[in-house]
Amino acid sequence: MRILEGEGVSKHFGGLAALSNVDFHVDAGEIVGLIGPNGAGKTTLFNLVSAALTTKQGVIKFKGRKITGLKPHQICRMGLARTFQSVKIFGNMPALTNVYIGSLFGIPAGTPSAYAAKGAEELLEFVGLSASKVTPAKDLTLVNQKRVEVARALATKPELLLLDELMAGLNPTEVAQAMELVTKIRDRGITVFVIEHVMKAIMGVCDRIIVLHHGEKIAEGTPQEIANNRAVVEVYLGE
Amino acid sequence: MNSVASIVLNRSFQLGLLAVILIALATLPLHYQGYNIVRLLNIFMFVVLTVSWVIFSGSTGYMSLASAAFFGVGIYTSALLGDKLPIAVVVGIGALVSSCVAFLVGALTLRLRGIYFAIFTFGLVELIKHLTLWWEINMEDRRGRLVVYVENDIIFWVMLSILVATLLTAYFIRRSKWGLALQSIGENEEAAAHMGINVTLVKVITFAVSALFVGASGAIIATRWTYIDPGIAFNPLYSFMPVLMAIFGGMGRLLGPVIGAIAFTYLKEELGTEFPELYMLIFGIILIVAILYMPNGLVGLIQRLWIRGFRRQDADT
Amino acid sequence: MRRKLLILMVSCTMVLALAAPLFAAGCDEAEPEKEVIVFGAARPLTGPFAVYEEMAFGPIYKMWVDEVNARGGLYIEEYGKRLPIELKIYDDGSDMGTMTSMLERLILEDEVDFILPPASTAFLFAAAPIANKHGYILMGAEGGGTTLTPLLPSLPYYFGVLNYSDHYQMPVLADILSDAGIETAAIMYLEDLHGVEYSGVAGIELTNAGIDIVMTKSVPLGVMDVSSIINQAKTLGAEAFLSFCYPDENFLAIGTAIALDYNPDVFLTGPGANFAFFAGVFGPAAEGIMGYGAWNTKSSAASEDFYEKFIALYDPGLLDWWGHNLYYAGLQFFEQAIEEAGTLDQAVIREVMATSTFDTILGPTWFDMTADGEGGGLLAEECYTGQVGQWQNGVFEVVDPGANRTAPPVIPKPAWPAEE
Amino acid sequence: MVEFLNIFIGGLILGGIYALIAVGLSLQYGVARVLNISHGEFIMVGAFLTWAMYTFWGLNPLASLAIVGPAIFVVGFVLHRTLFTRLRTSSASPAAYEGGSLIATFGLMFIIQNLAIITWGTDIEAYSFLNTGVSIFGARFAANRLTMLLFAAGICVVFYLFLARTRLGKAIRAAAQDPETAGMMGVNIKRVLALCFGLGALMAGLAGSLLSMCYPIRTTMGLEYTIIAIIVVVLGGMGSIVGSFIGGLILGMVGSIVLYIDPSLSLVAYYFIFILLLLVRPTGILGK
Repeated sequence: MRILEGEGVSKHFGGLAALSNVDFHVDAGEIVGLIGPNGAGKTTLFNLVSAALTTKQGVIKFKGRKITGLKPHQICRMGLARTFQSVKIFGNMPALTNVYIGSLFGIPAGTPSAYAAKGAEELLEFVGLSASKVTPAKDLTLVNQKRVEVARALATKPELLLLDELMAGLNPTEVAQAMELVTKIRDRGITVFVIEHVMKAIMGVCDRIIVLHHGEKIAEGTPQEIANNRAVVEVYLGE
Repeated sequence: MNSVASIVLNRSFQLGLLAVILIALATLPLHYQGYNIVRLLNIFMFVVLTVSWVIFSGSTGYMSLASAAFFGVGIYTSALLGDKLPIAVVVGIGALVSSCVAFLVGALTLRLRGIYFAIFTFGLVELIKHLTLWWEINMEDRRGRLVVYVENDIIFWVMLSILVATLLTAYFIRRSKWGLALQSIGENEEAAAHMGINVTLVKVITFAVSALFVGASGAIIATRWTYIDPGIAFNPLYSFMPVLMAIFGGMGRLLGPVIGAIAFTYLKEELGTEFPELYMLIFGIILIVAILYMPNGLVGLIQRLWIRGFRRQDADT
Repeated sequence: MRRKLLILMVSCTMVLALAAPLFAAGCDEAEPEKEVIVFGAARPLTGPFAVYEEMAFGPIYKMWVDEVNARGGLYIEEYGKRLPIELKIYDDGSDMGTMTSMLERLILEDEVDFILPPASTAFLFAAAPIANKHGYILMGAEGGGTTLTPLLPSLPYYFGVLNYSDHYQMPVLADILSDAGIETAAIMYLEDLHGVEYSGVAGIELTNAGIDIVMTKSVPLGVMDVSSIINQAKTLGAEAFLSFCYPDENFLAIGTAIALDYNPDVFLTGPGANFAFFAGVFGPAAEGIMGYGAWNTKSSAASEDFYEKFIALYDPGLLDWWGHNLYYAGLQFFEQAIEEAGTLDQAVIREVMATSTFDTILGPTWFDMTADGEGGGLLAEECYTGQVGQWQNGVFEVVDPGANRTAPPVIPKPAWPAEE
Repeated sequence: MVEFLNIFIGGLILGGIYALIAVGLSLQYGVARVLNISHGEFIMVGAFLTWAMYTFWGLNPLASLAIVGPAIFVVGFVLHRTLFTRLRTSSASPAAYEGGSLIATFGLMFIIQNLAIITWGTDIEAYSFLNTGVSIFGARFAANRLTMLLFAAGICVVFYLFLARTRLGKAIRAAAQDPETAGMMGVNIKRVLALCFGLGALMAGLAGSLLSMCYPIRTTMGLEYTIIAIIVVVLGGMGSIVGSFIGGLILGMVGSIVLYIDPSLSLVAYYFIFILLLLVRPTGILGK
């Protein structure tokens, strides 16, 4: 089943095309990677999917329903959550509250607060942060802030999770933990769409990879196929 | 000490104390007619303005300088309708009209951030002022209006009711899911939107709710001023004062702005009457010293001294 | 826990601090023997209206208090002795809310014996009902106007001193202009109470006198350029240019008229031209400019004395040829009424003021009360020393037709001085 | 033609005044991050110094620029080195500093105004200087206003060249872009910020000097000019010197046109444009 699909998605900033005519899809249960050099339009695509940006060109469908034109909060409540390339946490709130807010607002009917609080604790534990529940989020390390973001996104009970550069700036051990986390998320029945620069990680964890370059899709396939794709290798080596 | 503390901290004791204070205040005009009625109602008014400002701006981080616009709308409602309807109705209408203005303004402008929002709202006050002025002069061939006379004790009771409503609203918003949404918008608006919070709706409605109280207090205080015109009604002073008072008191918790407004109003009046020639100088120095040495406002300072005092006490025992 | 305790203690302290004066006020102390008479006022020491305190009523009431105290004070029969006057002045910061509160504070908390008026017409309007409610006599100083006239019957404690638009400046101006054969006039007015009122009254009075109003333009407070208005008046060839604004705009209008070489036969401005420093600012260009007023040292011997006393105390540039003699006369009247009443009871004094004639620097002075005598009053027309003034050879001459005139009006006014 | 010139040059003059009033504030907010509510007080002090020197010593107002400017610069510089530097280092975040400095400038406004009232009183002062007409292609203008325009333009050009061409100017612009990086690049950030604040005050002082030639002055007039300055700065884009100049000119032109059509609408028009622009282009005409 196609949980997310886009047809002819384009976005211009001023005269510059950040994305031109990109078709893509994500199937339920998959882990799909989105890669490409800096400025390829990866985050733009995520922003369009999550409605942080709007475009009139192209159609994006989530669970078969057209979502272009909806507001971010509506998309979130439909079951599509995301994290951010540069962390956007609620810095002065405790880590737990960050997650709690996700479960409180991210679900259409709303969650009874006691239940939401319990869920939040559980999710913090899931990302390995049960020790820092009351720490203000801004005092956490970058890794842990990213984990808070993941837990917060999970708290909205998504069916599809967009992870934007979860592993950037992490050391090898932390990358391994993050990879494990991504797999664990999928094991909870959540489809994952990731942007990643760490090649080793993305090759290891993804079922399928989409490659963007200068706003256009230049390749798509299994990690194996991508690794052997000439256009992709050129883009990366030619840099 | 401990037993006293436990009594003082007892919740029902606190509620009881609040009730006693409220009853004492509410019955005051029955046996007292002096100037303290006026002094108190001025203080109430500034507490209302400040707390209303904090309800929206304190948590979302959008610094609104529109208070004077909502206040002025209330004042004008009173001037236009004061002699036609009972005063309570007039106050209600003033509140609603202000709230509608805030709703419109909010819907239009809340995408402006930071200093731009502040300056926009400030420009708005001036625009409304000059439009009213232009309207009065060119369409009605007049300037200014006399406002219906109302007894001080009635004004006092109305203002007290507005104050109680404001404080209750602020308190419950702070403790509610809604307050959490506001706070997360202040922390990071984009993330809040992606967490399923309808940020536009939350902001606009809160803005409109906060304007309710400002408009209501404008409508009732206008009756004390007896004569108003656009320059008097839309005085930018009433935009700046709530901000100063909130920062002066400290915005961390609800008590900060309340104490800030009380202390500020009291201080300003006493200095203005004791040292009329020098009070601005003294006041300016107090502001600067406050901002240099009390980064968390008056409440922050008291807290620091308190904790220090406690430590010493602990060390003594 | 500590925090909550703290919050609670702080709030209790504040409540106590607020409550303390209430209880203090509740305890009646034994009335000490009366030693001074306190006059209180909320005046704009700061803010945009502060100029009034410095140049209008401010210097006059201070001067008067010093003079009375030099005589040993006011003799009050009730106490059988002279009581010196003490002033209690609060700053209203030019803010309406502060002014009304300060006024009530003076009356209710400080229990002053008498109040003096706040500055500006709008503030006077607001103060009059408050004073009346508490039964305090309010002698108006800088301000007055048509808006207040219909309220007079309900304000028995109000006594207006200053002359204004239909009381009787504009009718007199219309006479002067029609006598001189002026046929067209252009009006520029400020968008405020003063400007709207004057342009309205002038429109009626001048039209009745057969003068054609060829232009009426309003300007907002803070206008920074009036050349388009001056140019238009010039193009229309208006023989009289009337600027019903405050000094900022009036000075701008004169400067612009000079620069644009618009020299109408009559150039009249509202507040600004009536101050002595005006002649210093504009030098020879002040020649022939008219203003509200008016009095000068030629008006009477008493005026001459008053002038000498004033310049001995203050910068002569601060002198106001419109209101100063009226404010002073008002205070002289008030003083005599209090002594005549022999008590500090305002109701008694009010009756004396409403029914008596006293001698002041204006000569015999009395107030015209509303028809039934139950309302407030305005200074009688016969008491004024003049309604319109004109600068002639450095003197602000009274140019009204009739006995007040100190010099005939110079119409057309001399040309602006040649370029240096 | 004459009417067009009246409106056009009239607009230039007004625009020049507005630009001059605003440039200093733009620098103070754009670089030093202080939204200086006491800006108008510096204008007022400049105006009164010039008036006093003209009235008591007969000093030509244009010559007094050379005294007023440096004197006010020193005040601004010292204020920043003491008060604002301290505030900046003790503030938890840039936003907290902006809020704190706003309050501090409020305090300054009260202090300066009170001191001025003690010194000069609250009455209106004015003097006549170059109050004659000058004819340009048949349209007449006041000589003092044209002089003011010329000086305003000259001062703004010199100021712009200073920022664009000199080493110090480049350091200031670097600090405006990114104070931390500029600090690492060897720019003495404390001194540069203080310099900016001082220069902003200097521009305010000069504006006051020039204004006093054409308008009556009062010690209580400061806030009115601060408000105009804020509008112009926002219109032009915060921190952009050229933007302030353009913002001032636009406001002046609009003002001149509206004054021609219906003077009573001039302020309404200002605020209307201001609000419209903020809605359409919140960062101002030249803002980033």
